[in-house]
Amino acid sequence: MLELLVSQALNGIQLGVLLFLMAAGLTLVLGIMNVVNLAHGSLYMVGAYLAAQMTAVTGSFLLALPMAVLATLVLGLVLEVATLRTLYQRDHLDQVLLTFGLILFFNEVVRVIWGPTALFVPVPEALDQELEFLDGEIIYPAYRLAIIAVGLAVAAFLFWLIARTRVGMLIRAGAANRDMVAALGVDIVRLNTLVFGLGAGLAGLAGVMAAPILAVESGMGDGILILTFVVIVIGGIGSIRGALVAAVLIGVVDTMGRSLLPMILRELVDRQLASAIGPAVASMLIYILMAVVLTLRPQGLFPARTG
Amino acid sequence: MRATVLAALAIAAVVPLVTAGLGGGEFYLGFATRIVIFAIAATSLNLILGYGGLVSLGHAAFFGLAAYGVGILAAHGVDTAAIQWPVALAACAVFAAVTGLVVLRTSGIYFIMITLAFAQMLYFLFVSLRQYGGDDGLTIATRSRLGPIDLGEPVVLYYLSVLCLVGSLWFCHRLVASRFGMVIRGARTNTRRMAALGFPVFRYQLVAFVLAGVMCGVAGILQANLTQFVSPSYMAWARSGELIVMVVLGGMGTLFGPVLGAAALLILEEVLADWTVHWMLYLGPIIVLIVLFAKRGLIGLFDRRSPPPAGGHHG
Amino acid sequence: MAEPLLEVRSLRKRFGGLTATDDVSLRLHEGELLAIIGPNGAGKTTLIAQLQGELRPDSGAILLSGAEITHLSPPERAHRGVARSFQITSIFPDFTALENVAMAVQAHAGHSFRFFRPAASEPELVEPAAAALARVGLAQRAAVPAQALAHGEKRQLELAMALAAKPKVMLLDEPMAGMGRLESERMVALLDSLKRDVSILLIEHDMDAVFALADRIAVLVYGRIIATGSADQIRRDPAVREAYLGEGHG
Amino acid sequence: MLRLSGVEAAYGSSNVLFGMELEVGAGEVATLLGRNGMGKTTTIRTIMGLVKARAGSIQFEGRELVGLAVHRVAQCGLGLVPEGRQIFPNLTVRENLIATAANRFGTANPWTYERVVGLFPRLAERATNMGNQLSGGEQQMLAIGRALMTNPKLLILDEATEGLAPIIREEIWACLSGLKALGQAILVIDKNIDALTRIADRHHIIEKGRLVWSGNSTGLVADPQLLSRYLGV
Amino acid sequence: QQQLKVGFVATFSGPGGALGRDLYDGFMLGIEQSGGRLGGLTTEVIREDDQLRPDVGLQVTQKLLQRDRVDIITGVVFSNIMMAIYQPIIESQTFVISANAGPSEIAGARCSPFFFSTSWQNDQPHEAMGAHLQRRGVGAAYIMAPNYQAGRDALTGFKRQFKGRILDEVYTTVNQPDYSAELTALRAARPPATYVFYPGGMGVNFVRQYAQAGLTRRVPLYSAFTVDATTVDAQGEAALGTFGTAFWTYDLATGTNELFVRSFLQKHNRMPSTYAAQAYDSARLLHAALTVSNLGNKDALRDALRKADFPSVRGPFRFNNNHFPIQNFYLYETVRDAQGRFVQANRGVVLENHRDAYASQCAMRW
Ligand SMILES: Nc1ncnc2c1ncn2[C@@H]1O[C@H](COP(=O)(O)OP(=O)(O)OP(=O)(O)O)[C@@H](O)[C@H]1O
Ligand SMILES: Nc1ncnc2c1ncn2[C@@H]1O[C@H](COP(=O)(O)OP(=O)(O)OP(=O)(O)O)[C@@H](O)[C@H]1O
Ligand SMILES: [Mg+2]
Ligand SMILES: [Mg+2]
Repeated sequence: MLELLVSQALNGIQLGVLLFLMAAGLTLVLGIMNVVNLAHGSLYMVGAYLAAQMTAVTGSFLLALPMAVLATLVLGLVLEVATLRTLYQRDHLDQVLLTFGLILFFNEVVRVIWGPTALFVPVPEALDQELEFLDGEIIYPAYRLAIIAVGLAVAAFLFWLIARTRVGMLIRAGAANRDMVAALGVDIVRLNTLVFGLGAGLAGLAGVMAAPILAVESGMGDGILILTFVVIVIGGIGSIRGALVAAVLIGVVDTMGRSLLPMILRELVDRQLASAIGPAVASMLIYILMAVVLTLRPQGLFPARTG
Repeated sequence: MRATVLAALAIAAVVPLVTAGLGGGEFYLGFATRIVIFAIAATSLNLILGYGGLVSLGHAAFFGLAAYGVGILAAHGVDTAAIQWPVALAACAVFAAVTGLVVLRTSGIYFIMITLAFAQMLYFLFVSLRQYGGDDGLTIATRSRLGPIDLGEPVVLYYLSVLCLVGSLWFCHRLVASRFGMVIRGARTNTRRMAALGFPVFRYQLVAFVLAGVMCGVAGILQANLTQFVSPSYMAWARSGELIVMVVLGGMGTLFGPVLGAAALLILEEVLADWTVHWMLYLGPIIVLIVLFAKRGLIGLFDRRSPPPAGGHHG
Repeated sequence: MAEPLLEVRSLRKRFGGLTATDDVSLRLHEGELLAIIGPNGAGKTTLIAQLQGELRPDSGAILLSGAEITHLSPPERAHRGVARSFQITSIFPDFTALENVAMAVQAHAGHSFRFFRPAASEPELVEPAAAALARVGLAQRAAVPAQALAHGEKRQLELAMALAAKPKVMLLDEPMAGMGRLESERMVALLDSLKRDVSILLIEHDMDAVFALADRIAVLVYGRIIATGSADQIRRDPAVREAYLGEGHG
Repeated sequence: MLRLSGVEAAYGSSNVLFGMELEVGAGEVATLLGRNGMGKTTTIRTIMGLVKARAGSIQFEGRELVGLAVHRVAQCGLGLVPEGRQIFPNLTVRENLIATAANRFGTANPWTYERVVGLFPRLAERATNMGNQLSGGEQQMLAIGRALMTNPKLLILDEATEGLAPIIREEIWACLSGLKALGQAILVIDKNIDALTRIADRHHIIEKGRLVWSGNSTGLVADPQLLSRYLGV
Repeated sequence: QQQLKVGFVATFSGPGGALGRDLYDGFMLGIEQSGGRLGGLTTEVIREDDQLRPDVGLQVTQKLLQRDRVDIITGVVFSNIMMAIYQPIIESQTFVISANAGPSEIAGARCSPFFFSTSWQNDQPHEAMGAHLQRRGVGAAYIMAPNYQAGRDALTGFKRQFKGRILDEVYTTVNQPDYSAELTALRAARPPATYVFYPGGMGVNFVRQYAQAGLTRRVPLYSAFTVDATTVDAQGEAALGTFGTAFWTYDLATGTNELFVRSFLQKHNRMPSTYAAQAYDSARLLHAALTVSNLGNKDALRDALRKADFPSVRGPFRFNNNHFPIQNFYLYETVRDAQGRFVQANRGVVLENHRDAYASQCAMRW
């Protein structure tokens, strides 16, 4: 039983870390730049497709990884310059609408280019194995451990960037008052473009990392986008720390809920009923969690202290 | 204004005549009915979103809930509108009131997400309800019986929908200018000040939330009668998103914007999908262009005088 | 002495390690204008926020006409006659000046669950609103959206909104800030004329205005009241001169 | 140093500035006076590029500012203390000061964090508090400190003493005098005409977006008509 | 009448789009085999995308019925779409030939003289796998499906034939991307066999993660609609050695099938899927029926359809009283063929002339 719990906790953390990669980018762009970017999920998808394409071309996932991340970052820059830039001053909902249009576009574009069926990305050879712990009681795929490691490294980098550097301060200041930052001599436009690029790159990284374990297909970004929003809302918009905590929380709760809830229910009520309500409740679990968190703390767990 | 309204009414009135002239008029009439129904739903969302600043990403829940109200009662043999409709609307009101108590404590993006959460819970509930078809949905054998009025007649259903839309618009029009409407609009921009002035803002927003939910329920009832079918996909989050798109596309916080938005989106989808399988490849950029160039939504293209919507979010 | 209209008993409020209001007791009588002065960050705004209900005190009591209101919400206090103007302008930017004030009238006029009658055509809202605007000298700007008003005009609007609610007590947080000489003087005259109908708690750094208007002055420093008295007493108080006035106001 | 000629500006369709003129010489303290709503702030915003000038020219050290992006204008050496403070609510006091700090022209004795909190000790006490937790007056000090830390050639203060205690206000005037003594050019808007006449070299009075009078302190004090007519004093 | 108008409703956009494409390509190939003329009639196919949304499906169906006045409606990938559009089609007395969806209600109580299926009733492939494991003497199984109607039907169908112990019956959220939690629990249960139903992208995720967790080697994976021609390229080696059941495989040695597979490969440069095969048969069925009857006489057309006198790619084919096929179900294994492609190789008949479980509830007799 303990081994099971440990394995499930690892699963939860891994899912959480993947969510964190997404949430970090989105929270930067939303919380800090105050832009609602629904196309964040599309960038994730594009990252995964590019990983597939470049793995196929170069024959190496490890080569494809930086290329795909970079390409997604550049795509993010292009998007920002071409469309979103004019919308910073406008209502959130204009941004919602515009990026919704982008979702439709990207979902279709990848189908036109790569066809409607899912693509294949192999797990890099070195990581394509199961690691055994505790005398084989716990078996865990090496690649998933790699995802956890990458996520934690990114988290550390972001903490440092946002909290400790001048760039981080300027980014936060720009979120509160663009005009004032500019009036003090900082090129806020370029700063925002860079932040958006960073966010896009992170989404791309998430997509690339997910590609070997998930189906690379059109629309793969939509579901995770919603989950990502759940994460940043629970964590507190604009807070990297909140994103990390909430991502892992969501990952673990979702995983534990899916695996333990049906078991527990079966102890409590009869099997028929348990199999009827178990899965339903398990799929609602993260939403219930969000509702509870926001009821108790309407600004999320770590409200970024904005005005 | 008055002239525009009369013209719009005239157009709405002659639609059945025009479609009757086309080959396959019934389809076009059905399509027009669908537009009208979604216009009602979008108008109801506009009430809280456009005027109240409450961006709900769970509004389709009411649409689906009311449709299920009709469907489930019909499945149990209750098909008179006199029972079905009040029950369906009451369900919406209760759901709005209960969730409103929680969601209205939050604001901004938090509000968006928590409304989504409740809608998703309802969605998963109906997906799991095997008795009522679960994810496959529920076919409604007969349309609601409404006294001597035969909803099976497409023209009748169309006119009823138009009537409901006109009613909703009129209601909105009066509401936003009324004392109540002033409070709702004031709370959108400065909740703190509202409280200092002496308004228990929460209560007003809750009432507005319930009103909007019920109005959306009307659309759901009509939709159930139009399609004679209801499924959880009616309340999927993507539908709620689409309602937002309609409102913003048309022009939020304006009376006719949502109607225009609903018509534009549905017609665009229809025309493009008719023309190519890759219709989303074109719809996406069209939406992007509209956002970039029609700053106040489509309605801004028609009516240059109305004031620009006030700044961004405050919260 | 008659029962004070507003009484504050040992109010205390802490923010983390900082005690922003430290055992403050005050009495405001009917028809009186009490000015509170004090250095920046002394806790004046914090005090007002507690009186209005936006902040909850950690301890102490607030009484209005003898009845305790310490635990009432801001709207409830507003209904009992407590109005506030904000130090940092707080208005409805997309409403016109008139509508802004009409909102305030409406709040005072009781229930607002009227769904049909257009508020703009209700004389009982519009007329008092127009009167309040005229009183602060904004009559000509009634139809201008509030966001298009100049800074000083917004301050006037802010006051009109407080006025329109026909309050018993007005809590005014630096109403003169940002006003030119002329406007300040007009405001002084206005407050002077109001004094008789409504009790005012005034926070202001404009000493000319304070000395011209105040019946009594309380000096707040680091959350504590260090002196209370008439204008002359305060002017001469060395502690006050050192902490706040400096040498300029002899 | 700074010269505006024939500047016009508008918000949407409503014109606010009609051929505005203004001049600040090197090392000079200049003022902009006028009643509420006459366009003082708009003039400043137009100089900074926050409002687009529709006509006219704004020269700073011989360089045309009209058409430059806001940050470029600031980089030319203009430091703004805006009306309404506009400090960054989500940054700590310390971060507010250092985030945009710069010494673009290699000033020998630049404004640093230490110097600024030396000027406003209250800020040192609140160094780790968020901007929005400060009292109104503390925010004002912060806004001044923030502008100083960009080490501008021309410091622009729009109602910078608003909401400050008299004793602090005196300190700020003293500070401005000190800056002037160091050769700092300053453009200031304030309603304390007494203080301004003490330290300023040149005054501009504007009415409805037009310059109606300009001259030195002696001229201003000598003509009480002027004060009562345009400033209501 | 010289013209035949066919309305083709399927999901073309979104994640389900690959299935719609295969149906469509298969159907069009079937028409091509008769020189573009089904039963000698110039054939026009009007394609409509239901976007996997019942209300849109209904709308496009109404367009086909009312505006385009089509003679036949076919296609239809998903059951919930079929449920939404079924009633109006039947009421308008238009023939509908489902090329994929086969919900139980339509096979049972709500069967109709205007509805025909060239695929299978939803439960059947699962019953086949249940029967196979039962026959192999597998004592226990761990079974999984998404938590929606088709998923629940699938496991019900499986259990109808499989009498061994069910170690656990797990329902996951629809379109859930990650199965690590479920797989960990599965490993802990140490089952002798796993049976799953994960169509489309879910199948890609599930099968790959199953392999990555090292489970394929330890616990044999049986499935239906999880590993097929539309998913196997993305599953890659993870799909090797897994088993499935279907009414058809590409290597069935019927003459028609060889022709079908060859021409499909030639035309589209990819392996045909079961979806393509079903739709191809729809076209062939129509061709045969229209050759001996005509559109004007619905009764005659129905009789002709019921005879199903056409060479099906699957071999023996005839209709049950509810207009669902009586057909064989085969076991297949995913292997790599000589050209290195991942394909589903036929491993023999599991159920012969199988009838669905609901036919008895259908009142229709003929
Ligand atoms: N939310 C808060 N959290 C922490 N500290 C706060 C908060 N609000 C106010 N303070 C601190 O409390 C003290 C008193 O603030 P307050 O706004 O009451 O001052 P004030 O007397 O109104 O000053 P001013 O005249 O400058 O407006 C200040 O030091 C301020 O920084
Ligand atoms: N954002 C705006 N939109 C429209 N009009 C505006 C806006 N801001 C200011 N105005 C108008 O421009 C005119 C000049 O305003 P400005 O703020 O420049 O005046 P000011 O001289 O700085 O006044 P004050 O002393 O009150 O700060 C005023 O009539 C004001 O109503
Ligand atoms: Mg204050
Ligand atoms: Mg100004």
